Amino acid sequence: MLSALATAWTSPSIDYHALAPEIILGGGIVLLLLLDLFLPDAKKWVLTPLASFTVLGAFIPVLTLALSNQGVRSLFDGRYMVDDFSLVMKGLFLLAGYVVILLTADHLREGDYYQGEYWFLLLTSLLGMVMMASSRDMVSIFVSLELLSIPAYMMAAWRKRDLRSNEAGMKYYLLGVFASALMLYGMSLLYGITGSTKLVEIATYLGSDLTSLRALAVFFIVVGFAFKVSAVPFHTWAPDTYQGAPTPVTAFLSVASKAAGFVALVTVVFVAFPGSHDVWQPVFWILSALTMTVGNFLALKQTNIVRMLAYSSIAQGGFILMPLAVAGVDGVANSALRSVVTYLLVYAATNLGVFAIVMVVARKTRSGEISSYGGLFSYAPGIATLMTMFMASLAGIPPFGGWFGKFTAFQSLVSAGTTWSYVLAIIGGINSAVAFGYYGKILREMWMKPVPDGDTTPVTVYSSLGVALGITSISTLVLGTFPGIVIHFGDIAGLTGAFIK
Amino acid sequence: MLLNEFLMLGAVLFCIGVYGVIVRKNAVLVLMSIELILNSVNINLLAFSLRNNSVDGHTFALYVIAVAAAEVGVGLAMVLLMYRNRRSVGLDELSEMKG
Amino acid sequence: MEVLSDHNWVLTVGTFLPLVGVLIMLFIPKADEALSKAVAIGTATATLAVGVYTLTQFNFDKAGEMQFVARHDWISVIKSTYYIGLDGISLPLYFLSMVITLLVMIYSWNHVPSPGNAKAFFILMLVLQTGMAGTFIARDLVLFFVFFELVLLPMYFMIGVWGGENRQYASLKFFLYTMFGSALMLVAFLALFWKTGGASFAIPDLIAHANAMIPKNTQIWIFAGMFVGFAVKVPMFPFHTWLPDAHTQAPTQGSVILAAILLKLGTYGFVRIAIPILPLAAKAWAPWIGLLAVIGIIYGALGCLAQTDMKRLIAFSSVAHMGYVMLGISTLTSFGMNAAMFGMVAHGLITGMLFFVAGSVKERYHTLEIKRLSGMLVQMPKLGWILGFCAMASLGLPGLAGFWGEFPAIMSAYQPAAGLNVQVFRIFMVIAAVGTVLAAGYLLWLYQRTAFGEPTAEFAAGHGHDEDIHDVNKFEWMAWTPLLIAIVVFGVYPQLMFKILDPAVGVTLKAFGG
Amino acid sequence: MFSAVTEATEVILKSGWFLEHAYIIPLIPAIAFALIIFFGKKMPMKGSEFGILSMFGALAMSAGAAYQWIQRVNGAPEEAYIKPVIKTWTWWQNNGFSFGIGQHIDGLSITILCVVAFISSLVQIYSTEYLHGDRRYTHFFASLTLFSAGMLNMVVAENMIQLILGWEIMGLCSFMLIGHWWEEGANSRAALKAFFTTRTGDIGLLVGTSVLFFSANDWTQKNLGVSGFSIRGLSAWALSGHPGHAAITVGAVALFIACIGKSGQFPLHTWLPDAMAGPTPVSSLLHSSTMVVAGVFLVARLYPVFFKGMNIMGTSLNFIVLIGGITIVIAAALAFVQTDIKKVLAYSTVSQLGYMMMGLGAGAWLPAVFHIFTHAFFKACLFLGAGSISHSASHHSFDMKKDMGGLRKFMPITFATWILSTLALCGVFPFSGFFSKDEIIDNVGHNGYTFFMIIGLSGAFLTAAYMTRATYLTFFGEPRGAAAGEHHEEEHGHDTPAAHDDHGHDDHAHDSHDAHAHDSHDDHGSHGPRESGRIITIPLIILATLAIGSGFLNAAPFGEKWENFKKWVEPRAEVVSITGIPAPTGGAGEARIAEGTTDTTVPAPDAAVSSDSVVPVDGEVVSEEPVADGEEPMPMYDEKSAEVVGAEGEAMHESPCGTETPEHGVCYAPQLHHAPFKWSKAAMSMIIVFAGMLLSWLLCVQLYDRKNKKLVGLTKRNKLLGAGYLFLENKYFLDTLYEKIIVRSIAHPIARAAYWFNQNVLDGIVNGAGICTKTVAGWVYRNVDQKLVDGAVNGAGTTAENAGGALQPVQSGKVNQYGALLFGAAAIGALVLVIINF
Repeated sequence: MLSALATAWTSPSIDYHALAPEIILGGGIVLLLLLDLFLPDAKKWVLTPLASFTVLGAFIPVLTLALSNQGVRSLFDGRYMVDDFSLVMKGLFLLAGYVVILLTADHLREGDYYQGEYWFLLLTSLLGMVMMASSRDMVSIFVSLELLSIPAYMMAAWRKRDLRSNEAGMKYYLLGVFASALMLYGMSLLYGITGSTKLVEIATYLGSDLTSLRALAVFFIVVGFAFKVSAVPFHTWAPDTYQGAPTPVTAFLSVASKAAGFVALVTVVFVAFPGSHDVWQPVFWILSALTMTVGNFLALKQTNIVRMLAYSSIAQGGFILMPLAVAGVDGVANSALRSVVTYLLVYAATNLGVFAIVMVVARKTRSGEISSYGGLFSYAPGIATLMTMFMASLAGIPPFGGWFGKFTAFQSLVSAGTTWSYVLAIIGGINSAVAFGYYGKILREMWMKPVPDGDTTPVTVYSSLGVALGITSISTLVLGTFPGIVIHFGDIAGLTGAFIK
Repeated sequence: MLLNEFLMLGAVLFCIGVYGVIVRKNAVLVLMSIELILNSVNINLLAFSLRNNSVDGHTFALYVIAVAAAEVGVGLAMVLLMYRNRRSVGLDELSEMKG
Repeated sequence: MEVLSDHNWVLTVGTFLPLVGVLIMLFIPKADEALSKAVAIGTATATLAVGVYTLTQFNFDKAGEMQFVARHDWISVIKSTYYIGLDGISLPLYFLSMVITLLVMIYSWNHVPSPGNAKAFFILMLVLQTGMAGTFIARDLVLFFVFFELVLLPMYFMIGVWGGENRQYASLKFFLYTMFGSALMLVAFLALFWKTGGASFAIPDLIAHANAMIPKNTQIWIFAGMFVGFAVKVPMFPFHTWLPDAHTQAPTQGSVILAAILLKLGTYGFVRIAIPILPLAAKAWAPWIGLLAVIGIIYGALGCLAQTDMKRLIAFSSVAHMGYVMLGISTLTSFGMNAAMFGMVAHGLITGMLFFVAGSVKERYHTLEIKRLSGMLVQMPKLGWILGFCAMASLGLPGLAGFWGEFPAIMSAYQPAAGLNVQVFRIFMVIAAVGTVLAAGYLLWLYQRTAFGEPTAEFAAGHGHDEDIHDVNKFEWMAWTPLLIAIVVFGVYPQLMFKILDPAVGVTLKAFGG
Repeated sequence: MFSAVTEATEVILKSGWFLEHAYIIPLIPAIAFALIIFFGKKMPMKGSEFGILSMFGALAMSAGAAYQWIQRVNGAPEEAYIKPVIKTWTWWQNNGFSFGIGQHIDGLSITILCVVAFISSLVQIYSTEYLHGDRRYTHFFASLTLFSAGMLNMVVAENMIQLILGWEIMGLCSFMLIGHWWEEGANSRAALKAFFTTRTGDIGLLVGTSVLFFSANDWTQKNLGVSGFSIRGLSAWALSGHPGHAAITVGAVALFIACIGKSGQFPLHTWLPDAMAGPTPVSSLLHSSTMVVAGVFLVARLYPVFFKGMNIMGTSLNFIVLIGGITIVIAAALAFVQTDIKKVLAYSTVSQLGYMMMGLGAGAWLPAVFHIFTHAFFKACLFLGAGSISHSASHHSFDMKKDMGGLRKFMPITFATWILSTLALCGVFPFSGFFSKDEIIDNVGHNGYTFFMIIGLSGAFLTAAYMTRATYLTFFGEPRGAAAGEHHEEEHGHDTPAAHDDHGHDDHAHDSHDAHAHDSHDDHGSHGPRESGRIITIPLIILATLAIGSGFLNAAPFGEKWENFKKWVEPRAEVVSITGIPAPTGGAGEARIAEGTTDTTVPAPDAAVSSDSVVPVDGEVVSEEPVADGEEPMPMYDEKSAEVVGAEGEAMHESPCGTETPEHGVCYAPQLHHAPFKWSKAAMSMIIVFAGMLLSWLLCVQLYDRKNKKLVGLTKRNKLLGAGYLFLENKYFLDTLYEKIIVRSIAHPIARAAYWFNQNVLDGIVNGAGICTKTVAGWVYRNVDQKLVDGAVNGAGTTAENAGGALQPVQSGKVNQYGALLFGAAAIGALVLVIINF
């Protein structure tokens, strides 16, 4: 029987242009490994530029693909799509990756890091994400998910001698694997029900009638990704991991890997489960409400900046989830998708900027406590102003990017016009105000408090960090003042195969 | 064919695995429990694949096995790292960061 | 979109010019305070010049229509446009914001509150200016929202960094209150947007369609959302508790701007957005707004009487005065609305002035404890008389600006718009009239105890305060004279403002047949 | 013979520059005020010259206007309605209507204009001497001038808003002038009290104006083309029969409350005596002759409104006459127990104002207004006399018992003038008071208010009595205290407030660097009493002369041709035809109104155009010309007005005005009746007056001169009298009521309570959520307190934070628990779904 199927098999024709980003990344990864093996330590610095050029190199085909007017490229009989959505997300991943590289460059130079391996893992994880953006099949989704996760586990535990780093890695690893195991179980059930791993087929088979088994399968899969996006109550790993992991890695996790999680979530929900919105709408409603509320409340209590940012990013995840809670309502799906993409772009820019500043400040104060930001404005006004900008953006205060992300989220939420959507909107509104409680805490430290240790030597910003700050701050500002640009991406990000009602 | 029995087996394995993950304090044991879950997944996949008479299940299972191997590799590495730093593999000790 | 004037650039320039100044200032070394002050004041002056030009170009006979209208794509996907315009309602406030900013800056030339850092201080004021001016010209809800929120951070820092002992609490309180309000406001805006078919955020379009397309109950809910947003800003009882703290803690400049302009954002929101777009809801809400307004009047006055701190007293008086404004608005008649608009400007001038004086008193005596102050007229006659003048203006003495906001507002309550409960509003009218007596009470009481009599022992001549206690200096004169003149001019010839307000208000209230 | 209607078209009333430009009168002092404020200090005479010149200017113009008005009246046929000279410019607009500011000049305003301008001039001259060397000399003149501006503006006011403007400015000035020597707590308190009391009354002004405006505006706009603020409009409307009973009554009552406050009527009279804390010129100008009659003026000005609203002459009792009556008696009684000469005069003023009110309330419009006129002169004279005494004789004390007595020898002029004015005040024939006050009493009786006539008579008795007492104490008997030349500093410390305060100012003159002040005060002290300087005595003489002469302007006893005041001032109750009545809904009529009256009702857009367009005098024609196009007058009006011609003083005039609704026109004044003068009545009142004087004189002699044992200290011995004395001494305990009870309760407990409510309850609501959570778990306390102290978050923030604290345990750091949570949540969710979809 299998042999019969085997004979029917013919090798697929491969669109190399479409795969170019992945291929370039892969090539870069291999090159890195080899060089790392053969280069003398004195020359290891070459690896950093190599890594960054790989990422930028991979970005080029993304552009060319975006510009090529040959619409959607479908590979492997539709299990791997290169459409606008995936391109936008790939661009996001690659840029985020590039910024993370910028953040790390100096960090590596100082800490006892194994550059080669580090870059290798980072790029691998990126590769996983880039693939995730295009995967339209449970198997490829699963594989790319693991491909982006497993390196992340190791990066989280990168500081070998540091107990916290170990702990971070261990927790992330165990829970991550556990979650993906649950998800796999769900997938297996789903495969059993539908007899296919291809999302589009699953959608057609599932239709809109639900049995408890189907609901179970759908739910387990959603849980798996909910873990990735650290939605409450599947968030528990995030704070500990973020706090323990090296700051650049945290930045990477909190932006790129969270984004990847959302990409997968959106893909699965929109492509595979459009009919079963009776299952996932309430789930997302509860998840998003819980996530932003709990995230905010816990963030209010934090004294460690990175941990606070961890909770903040959890809360932000809640906002991103909001529109999904109504995505099943007629005519909302489109704006929901748009708002998710928009929010992710804005959030990525802002959050990376925040981490860049955290690193800058931490290098001077050698402390991760919020109190160490005391009087920052008095001796580093520039940094303080940028931080203020990022905080305002996270809090959603015009004219910095964040407000627009929230705005779109609210907009698509309210467009549903159901009671539940209004309730969620109001919860979101209140939360966005509460959030200022902790963002404001940092502002207060920087502007209104005295310098704790009285050391007011100006802060030095390394070139690469400066570039990172430049990119992030400018994009944050532009996104806030001329959101037209970003929402443009969000708008063209048509998700092929997505069953948009 | 014995689809239901296979599924039962899968379910049982799954539960055992989950139970292990939740109660075991020893990192290695937790790893093994997770392996159990993955294997329950594999059993499901294969069973369904036979029932659906398509190779997808098999392929999927193969991927799962491969990935599981990679995961275990990383996992054990971390456990070693942890053992080297703490001279123990008790998960309870991993609670420096909380709240 | 009809273009009444080909000077569409005027408003845009007038609004964003301050930001240009900010950009320049960013490159000025922090040490060179004089230069940054100069640049900032220069910018403000230039802005004001643009404002004056706008004034000259404004077609006063068509004050009811939008002028200098400009509409460009901004965020096409969410149907939001960069849509600005100026009419008789916006003009006074728009212009006032420019004037106040400049005056405050002049005042700050030698009054930069501790901990100094003039550069940052002036930059914040410029940013504020943009936010305030923008709010008054925005014709698009999203644009309005952006400007409305834009003023938050600068004011937050002004209070929080340059404020008094309790500044951090006050600033955060101010911020959170407003955030809550504006969050609900945003939801209301979006609901409005979708309920009108998701076609446009432009206020005129919404005015055209909303009332027809939205059933009354929905309107009431949407209005509720806006109400919270605006009422917090006004502030209306019981959302006012942030105001005394904010005012008391804020530096003089902050208080002035807060009182003169920021509070108006709320009332302006009612007049410009909430009421014309949702007439049915407005009618349903009017009695309650009126009730809260009169409560605010009496309540604020009582609050004043209980104060021991001069600045806090003035802050509470704002609650009372904005009560009159809201009472006028709640009548939904053009009579009351005109009064309210006039009252906004008058209150801006007068209370702004009062806060200036309070700041200078604080600077000289290092305290605002009413019972420690006495005989100000003996030591600083000019300052004392100015205080008296402002007190008189503030208690609504005819011939000074305050009267024209207060008296017609009270009158208007006698005959609210058709469909409102007349009896209720007449009761409101009487209560409000009683409020004027209380106002006279606390202001004169304040004046008698601070200005009259002999200086208290600790400040009497030769007790070490002599060098601090000097009469009005030249920067103060420069900053105050325009306000004082304006108070008199508008008081003596109110037609100056009513002439442009009245037609615009008439247009705004079309839905109410008047 | 002619109907009012046809006349209206034929009569071309005379007018003239002064009448046309009467609105300039208030402007003169207003400008002078500005000049004084800005340049006063630099001027040789410290700014007083501006004030005096401006008052002369105002006086001249008023005189001119008066002359031209008289021409206008004389030029018009007897029963023609004399149109006031009205002008208006757009002042403000609202709701599409534009409201004017301008002038409304008729007999009444002319009268008051003259009085105010005249007295102000005299008082200002007087003050140059009286306040010589005062540390705030310039301020004083500034305020005085501003006051005149306010008062004159109120008098010429064309509409209520303009009137309110003047009204409040006067209040402000009275505040500043009473508190002129504010270094003394007592003065500033008195100032505050005055302003606050009048302001309380002003609630009525606000409410009343609003009520009347909204009730009248439509009618006036339609029929007269003027706003509902306009005095002319309101008068016509009140008599048109259109106003609903409730509206006009409420409006009238509300307005009258304001008058009570301003004119110191019972029960709001208490501020007036305290107001004597101000310098004496102020007392004589503001608080006796001019400002305090503002209330009376308002009633007289809007008489139709009160006439209808209070149903004057309709019933035997109404609010106004009642208040007036009460005021007469209680104030007079109070005057007996005063030792401060100024307070005696103050209470006498209150009581005289009571007469005016009572007169108005009883339909005796003309006598009341005439009393305003005469009273101004002799009362001002009395006050200035008192001032002269304190200035030159009693070393700045006003205490009759301590520092005066036997002064007639030292200051003959002051004495003479004082006596003359006193006789006038008591209403002795042929002094001016007789012709006004007696007329009031007479007419009150004639109009059927017999009871109040009796009150009036007893008032006259009391007046005579207390004035005699004051005169005796001041000028007769032995010199005492300062009058005897003793220079006792210490006693001034605890003097009556006025003396106290004057002395306060004296002290300041001392430490002020003005050497002149220093000397001047000392030599008063050192050489005993002597006559004041010319600058003080001349005004006294002038006023005294008027106290005698002014009465003859309207000397009823000598027959019709002496009643000039009546002829010139009293508005004639004639029906004036206008369009739109009785059918105001005609397009044509409206159109005419519209085009004819662009001056007063402009549609908003044209406001600019018409804002400076002046109403032509015969803009009136607008309202009357329609007669030209037909609309035959009802013949019956002919006879009616025919009777008017033949009507002697007591003729029962049958014009419909005030009695019934005019059908083909409007009335601007109600029809009033005049009591025929009878010597018998006059004689009776004379007897009463003399009786009062005699009795009082004897008492005084017994008490103060002979020190008669039986009488001295009678009040101490006799319980009843003692109680009465105490009662009077404490001014009926009204102040206690106001200050101790009402004010205290508002200012202190209630305000505190409200503030407490604010701080704890409302603020609490914000923090409340947090607080309730706090009580739940003890451990939260620390956090909340810390955070609150730290100010990290408040209210909702606090709650949120506590919730966060509550959640923290979940984040235990234990991997297994995380796993459990993860799977637990998943399992629960799965379970729910399974059950739902089963």
